[in-house]
Amino acid sequence: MNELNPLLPEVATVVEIVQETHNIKTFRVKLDDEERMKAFHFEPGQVGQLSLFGVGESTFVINSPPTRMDYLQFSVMKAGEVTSALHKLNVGDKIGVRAPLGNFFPYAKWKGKDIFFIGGGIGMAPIRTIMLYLLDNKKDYGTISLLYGAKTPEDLSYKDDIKEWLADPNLNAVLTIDNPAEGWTVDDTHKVGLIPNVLKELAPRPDNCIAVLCGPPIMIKFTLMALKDMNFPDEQIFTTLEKRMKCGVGLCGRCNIGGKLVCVDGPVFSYDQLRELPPEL
Amino acid sequence: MSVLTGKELRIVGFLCNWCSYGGADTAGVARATQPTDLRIIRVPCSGRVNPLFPLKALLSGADGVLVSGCHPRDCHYSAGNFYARRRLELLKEFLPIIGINPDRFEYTWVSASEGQRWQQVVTAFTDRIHKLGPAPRFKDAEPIYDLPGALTSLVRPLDCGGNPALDELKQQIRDALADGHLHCVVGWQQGYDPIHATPLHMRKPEDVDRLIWGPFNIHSTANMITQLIKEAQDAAMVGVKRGDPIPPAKKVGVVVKGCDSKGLVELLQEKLIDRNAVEIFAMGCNGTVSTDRILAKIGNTAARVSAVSGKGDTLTVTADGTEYTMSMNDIAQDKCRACKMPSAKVYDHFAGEPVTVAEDAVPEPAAIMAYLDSLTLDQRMGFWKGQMERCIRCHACRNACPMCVCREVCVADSREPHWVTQDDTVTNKFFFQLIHALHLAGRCTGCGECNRACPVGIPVGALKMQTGRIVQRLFDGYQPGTDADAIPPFLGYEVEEKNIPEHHIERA
Amino acid sequence: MRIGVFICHCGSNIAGTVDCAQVAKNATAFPDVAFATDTMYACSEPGQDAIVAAVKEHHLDGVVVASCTPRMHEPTFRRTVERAGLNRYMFEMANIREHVSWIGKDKEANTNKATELVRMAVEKLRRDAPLYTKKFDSVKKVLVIGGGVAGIQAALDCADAGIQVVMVERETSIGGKMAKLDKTFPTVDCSSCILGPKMVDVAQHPNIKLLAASEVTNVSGYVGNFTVSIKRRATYVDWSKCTGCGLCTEKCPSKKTPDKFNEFMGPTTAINIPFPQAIPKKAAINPDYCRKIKDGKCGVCAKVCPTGAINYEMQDEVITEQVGAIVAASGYDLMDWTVYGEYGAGRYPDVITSLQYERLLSAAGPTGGHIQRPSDGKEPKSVVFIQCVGSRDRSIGRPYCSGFCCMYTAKQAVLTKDHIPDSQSYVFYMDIRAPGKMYDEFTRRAMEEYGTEYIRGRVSCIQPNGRGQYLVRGVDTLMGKPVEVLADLVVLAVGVEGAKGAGKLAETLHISYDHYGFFMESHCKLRPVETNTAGVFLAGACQGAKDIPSSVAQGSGAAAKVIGLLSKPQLESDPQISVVDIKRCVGCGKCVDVCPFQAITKQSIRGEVKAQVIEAVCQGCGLCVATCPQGAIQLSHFTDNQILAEVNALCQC
Amino acid sequence: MTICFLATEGLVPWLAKLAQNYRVFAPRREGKAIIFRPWKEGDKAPVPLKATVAPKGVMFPACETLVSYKTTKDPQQLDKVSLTLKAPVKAEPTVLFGCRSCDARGFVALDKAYLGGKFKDPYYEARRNATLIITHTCDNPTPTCFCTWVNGGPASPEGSDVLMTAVQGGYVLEGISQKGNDLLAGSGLPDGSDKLNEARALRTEAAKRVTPRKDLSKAAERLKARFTDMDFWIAQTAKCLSCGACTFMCPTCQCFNITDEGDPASEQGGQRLRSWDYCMSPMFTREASGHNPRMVKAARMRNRVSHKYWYSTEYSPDGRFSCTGCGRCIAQCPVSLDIREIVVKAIEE
Repeated sequence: MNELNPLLPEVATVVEIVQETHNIKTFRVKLDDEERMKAFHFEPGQVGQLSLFGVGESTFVINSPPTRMDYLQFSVMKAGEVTSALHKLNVGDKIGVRAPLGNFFPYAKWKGKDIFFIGGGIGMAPIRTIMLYLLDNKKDYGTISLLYGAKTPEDLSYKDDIKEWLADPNLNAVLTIDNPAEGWTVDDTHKVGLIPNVLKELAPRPDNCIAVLCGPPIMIKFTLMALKDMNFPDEQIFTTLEKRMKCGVGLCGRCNIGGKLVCVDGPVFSYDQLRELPPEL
Repeated sequence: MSVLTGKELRIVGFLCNWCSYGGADTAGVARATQPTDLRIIRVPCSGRVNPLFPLKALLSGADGVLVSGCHPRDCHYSAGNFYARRRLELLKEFLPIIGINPDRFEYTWVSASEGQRWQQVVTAFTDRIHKLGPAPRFKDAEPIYDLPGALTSLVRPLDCGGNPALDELKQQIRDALADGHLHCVVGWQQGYDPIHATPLHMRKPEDVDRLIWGPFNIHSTANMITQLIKEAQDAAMVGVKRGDPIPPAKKVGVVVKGCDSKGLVELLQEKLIDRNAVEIFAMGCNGTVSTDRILAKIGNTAARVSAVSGKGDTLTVTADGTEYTMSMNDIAQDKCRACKMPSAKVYDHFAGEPVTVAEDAVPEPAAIMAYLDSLTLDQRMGFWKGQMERCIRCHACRNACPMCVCREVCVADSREPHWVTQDDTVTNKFFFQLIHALHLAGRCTGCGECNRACPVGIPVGALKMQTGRIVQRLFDGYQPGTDADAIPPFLGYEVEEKNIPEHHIERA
Repeated sequence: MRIGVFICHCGSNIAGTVDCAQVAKNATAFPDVAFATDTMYACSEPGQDAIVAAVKEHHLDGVVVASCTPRMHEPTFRRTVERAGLNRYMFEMANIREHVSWIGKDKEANTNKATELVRMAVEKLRRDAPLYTKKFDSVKKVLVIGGGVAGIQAALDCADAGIQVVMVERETSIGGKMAKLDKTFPTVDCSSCILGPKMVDVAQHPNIKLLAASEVTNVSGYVGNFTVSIKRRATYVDWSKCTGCGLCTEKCPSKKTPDKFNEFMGPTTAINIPFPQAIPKKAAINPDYCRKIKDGKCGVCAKVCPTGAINYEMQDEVITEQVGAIVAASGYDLMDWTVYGEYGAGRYPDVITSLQYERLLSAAGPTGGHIQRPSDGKEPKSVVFIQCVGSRDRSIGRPYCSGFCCMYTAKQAVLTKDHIPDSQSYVFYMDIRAPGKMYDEFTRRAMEEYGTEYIRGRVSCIQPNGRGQYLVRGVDTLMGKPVEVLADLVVLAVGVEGAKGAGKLAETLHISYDHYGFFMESHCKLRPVETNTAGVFLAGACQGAKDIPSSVAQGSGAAAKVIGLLSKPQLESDPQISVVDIKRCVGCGKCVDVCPFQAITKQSIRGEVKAQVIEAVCQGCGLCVATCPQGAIQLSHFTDNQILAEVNALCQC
Repeated sequence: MTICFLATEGLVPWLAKLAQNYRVFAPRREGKAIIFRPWKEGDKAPVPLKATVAPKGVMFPACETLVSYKTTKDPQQLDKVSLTLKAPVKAEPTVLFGCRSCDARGFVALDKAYLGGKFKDPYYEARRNATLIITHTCDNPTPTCFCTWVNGGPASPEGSDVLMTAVQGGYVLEGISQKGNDLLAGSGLPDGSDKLNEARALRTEAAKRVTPRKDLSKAAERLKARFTDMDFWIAQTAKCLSCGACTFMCPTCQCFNITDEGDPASEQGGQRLRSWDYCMSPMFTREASGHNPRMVKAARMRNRVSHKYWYSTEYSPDGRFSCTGCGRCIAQCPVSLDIREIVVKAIEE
């Protein structure tokens, strides 16, 4: 971040683009100022604002972990004007970056606990950063599990990563898709079914376990219900919120839920924090 | 890009692909020498030319704009140029009110075979623009901040006494509400002091007690109607599952003055509301007031009004312990001074006797129009610049407009299309007002709510009045909102337009 | 984006008055332009190859070509960029020839203007999106409007190729002007002998449906799928019963009916068959002169008709046909020559038109092939032909040459001598235009073998001399002295114009026409039978004055185009059509109200009314876009933002 | 505290003197409106009335450039593009003259929003630091005024650098802040201490004319309880037009939009603009997906009212309302919607 002016982006260059799914692309970017890139520090869960000048700015989680700093990685799902324009970028193009912004996963408090990650669709992006970070610090944590679901096999992002994750002895990764599909053989790590149902099947134990879930609102809603059915306490459930944001630094006033501003007080909230907020998601 | 200094002026042409663009090609093939100023934008049809394009060009530095299409009856798309003719004529006649010389805008018809004529058109138009010289720029105009204070005479006597039929009206509404077929009924109640009324949404019979009728019922109830119908539909959908039959929504009741009913009729004309979705409660209107004029009479904008009473033409206001009497002649709203339709013609219930105005009564032109007409073109540009400087873009004018149904998809907030930017230059702010005015051309019922809603008192309604004058002249006195079966003029055409002459530029 | 800009010299056509290299250099500064160059002929094979190569080398994703009018080469370059692997709609053109280099000589101004036009094209291209065509079925049927020789040729060629043909003829018989001619130049062979068999072929061809006494009243739809309304005039004779025996015409008492076929050179009967070789050979009643229809008293024809075909109650009938293509072959008419007061303005009975003279020459004509003066029936000994009456005459607003008058006048002079060996013909002419095969030789024969006296000069007046003859005064410009000729008969070579009602027909077909009623072809040289309306083609003199060989050639040309079009299994739709943004649409239906093609309907999406474009029906006029207040409907490739970008490229103060 | 006396006829010369070193904003009449405009020597004396629009635009303009951006191509290698960003954070010395106490207190609320959080707004901060506020204490509270309900008053010194009170023959000027005292000390104006009592008496008189105070101390608590009472909010909001008049008039409304206007590749480049936005607009929270947490206007009104009388009390260390009771949102509302009525009803009903 520019210390003097939090609204002034830093110039960055797109160094690599990965087409993840038909509507998701991953951008790897580097700040042009090498010194600043070297000094860049962030925590898992923090977000950045990407600027495409002439079009606008939009918020994305930094989904590369702080332990791997060759570049900053953002995954972008095509939805509105900015994301559509981002999808037209080429390697070498210039963009603006304001990062890191927002709060982060309280991983220090999770030490010694089992962690169960649940990612749905583009919600895998915030999971990726914290999960890789914890895997890089595996000694501090108990069992780390991942349930990652998407509509179809084609809608799963991070396909190269997935291979590694399935092979990683430190991670219990399970993938699921909504409906049976050709070439998708159901086994211990490949399931068919909606995330809440598969979750119930996997039945993680709530004691000493942190559940981290990210995904579309409808998935969050039903997965929360499933977790509550499994007796996960509110304070052990974490999620990230998305709101329409503009400034990203707590000034412009639109991402509030009650007196909290998602851009600075979030995006990471525990479920007990959420329940304190007015019901206005 | 800039024009070739000293040699050229900025002239933009919009040419239909099939006729005029071809005509320009034919001229080129014939090596028909033409001035070099013109830059041609190719469009499929003159009907594609939203009048806002030429207007945008003229506001952004064009010295002249020329639109050319196929001859009437010879449109590649049958009727595009018929629509274009009405819209472009509107634009041409609209321009003077904002201080743009209408000679800077022209439209004509040139076929693909008329290369020679195209040469003549371009030569004559370029010559005309060079004679006019570089166009004055809006941003350079000398601002005028003053507003005319003149009052026009009343077209009929106004009255601020109570309406004896109010009890009848209330009973009609109570009965209808008790019957249960209404979502709610919109009317007026007293606001935070006796000279400020505020809209009232009656949902239960006892709410009707608060209903008032009189000179303070200034708000248009037509404005609320589309949203309330939506609300009623949403209410009916509560608990309905996907695939279930959609239950009928309750009707929305609305209490109307004559002017409010025009808004409803225009909405009916444009099929924006369904007649069966509304229940109209009408009563004759004896005129409403301008609270600003009352406060001016008292001489203190901070006056605390404790009571008002009206009798005949005289209003007595008690403010800060003093009684002030004033005549409706001095305090009536401008629109009421010229109103010829004090009673709704389309209604379900009418309380009391309709108020009428003599058929042959001729209202005086609005003071603002007479004032603008008295200014030079440069002064008019300066006037709008001065007024628009204080616009804060709150869009109260738009949201108060009964005909503005785009709401959250208004082009003011859109980037696709990107007609207006968020930049608050006076030109940009003004352009939004021009869009509003042209969107209301042939639709504006003259309710004046845009003027009244403007918190900083910009007379934006004058822009719509200008379109109203043009529409009346072009379409034989057409008045929007008076005939639910009439086609709004810019959604229709005549093959022979009796009041729109053909423009022969080349003979100029 | 990465845009490539190509500035075409067009040899010296553009480069002569535009500094193309400078324009290319200027273009490098424009947004997203990654490559810019000038090129000698962009449309040539090496020119196109260079574009393809540049797209690949510079990874371009959009191309601007500044050259001639897009109406000429836009399709060419769209194919070029497609060959380079781009979507063909990622292309824009700047017209720097017809709109710049050809209309002014100021190189500085032209270069600046060309630069700006390129700038506009770049700005528009930056907002282009790839578009994809859709395929649709077409009706394998063609409508031919007009049964003259051009229409006949087009109809026969199409029918022979297996395409169904509907031929609509306004008169009660096909044949057109050619059927009225006695002989044809330069071979002086009999007109009806060569046309007649073709007319019979039309009548007998199983693929041709002939609708005579009919007119096209409405055309809707689009290429491949036109819906045509045809009004069949009441002829008061049931043609399914009429055998063409002619009994009715013999007995008809109303014998003073004007004879249109014979150019009003003699009367006919109220019920008649226009000429012996008529196709269809059916009788028709002229209701304005029929005593039964006018006064209710008569009914002779009904009595004598052996098949009971007469029906005085017959009404006009409207027929609807679905066709995939249309050939307009509506031909020509003579201009109204009575504007010439000096020629008597029509008051002198023995001053006639060349077409009337043809009827006098014709053995099937009102005089049985004997040349007789209309005034007194006498054989004329001195015949004066005046050329260019209503042609090449700016003073009455007719600047063009009617093309074939020189030739038929020579023919008529020859025939006059044949008919009346002791006659003398005089021809007043401006220039002799005889550029066809054997044409000049023919005019020479008229002069040399037949002793026709050719006088180069205009006739200033024709005056009756009071003794049944006319004093024709003119100037012999070769001799430089006034000339007077005493004439028994004066024949005017009246200039031609589009057929009566051609303008209305053009409007019905949505094609362009000029002041003179001639239809506008798509390109004067390269697309002479196409119009700018896809699926509508031109044949014969409706496009401009043409003699018989040219009309026949164009009839075949139009037929070739129709066959080419309808032989494709499916047609491709133009994807430059309107698209609704349902997020912005409020369902007000204004677009539905104004659409000239009923191409927009309302649909309900989750209980909300939204507009919906019927893709195959939308023609891309953009009227809806200009109507939608919130800009929720946009025309692909002509979006508001694209036109605004062009405006902004020009106007930024 | 420096106290000076400024004679009525001395006002314009004094402003002229100020205008030599500062941009001076003062209210003037335009049509029916009173608007803060740059005051130049030669202009008439400012209008001594509450302006139609709060003067927050002096610190927080209706539209300003946050970042100018422009790309430049390397002429030798057209696809090599560099991007230049410029952020014009600068402020000229400014005097805001003739605002009301409610206006000056508005800046205290804006300070909380823009300068009190994790990130500071440098644009606002620069202008705030460069601006001196001379407040004209209120002598004619209007029927819509309710400054006393929200812990202010017609002569509240909060947020002001100098308080100016009209007395017989002129004005009493009181230095409130260091900046204000310094200005007065260097002004060369005569001492006005002797008129201070007269000024105070007039202020007390003015305070009495404010609409009688209602107790809003339970507002936050009651609004919290009301949050899910949708019927209440629908009934209160029915007449609202969802326009931005109330928020744009408001001295404390802070919300803004950020939009890029202009093409970075064009000759003139483009600007990232910050412009006033209003929470009553349905666009305000609509997400790209179409999801909108505050789709209905009742939810938007609930947010606006709650923000002013509940949320702000949570994020302000002193628990203050984000409302100064200026009453513009009532007086200028096209449908005369009365926010006081909503809050009072929320508390009382």
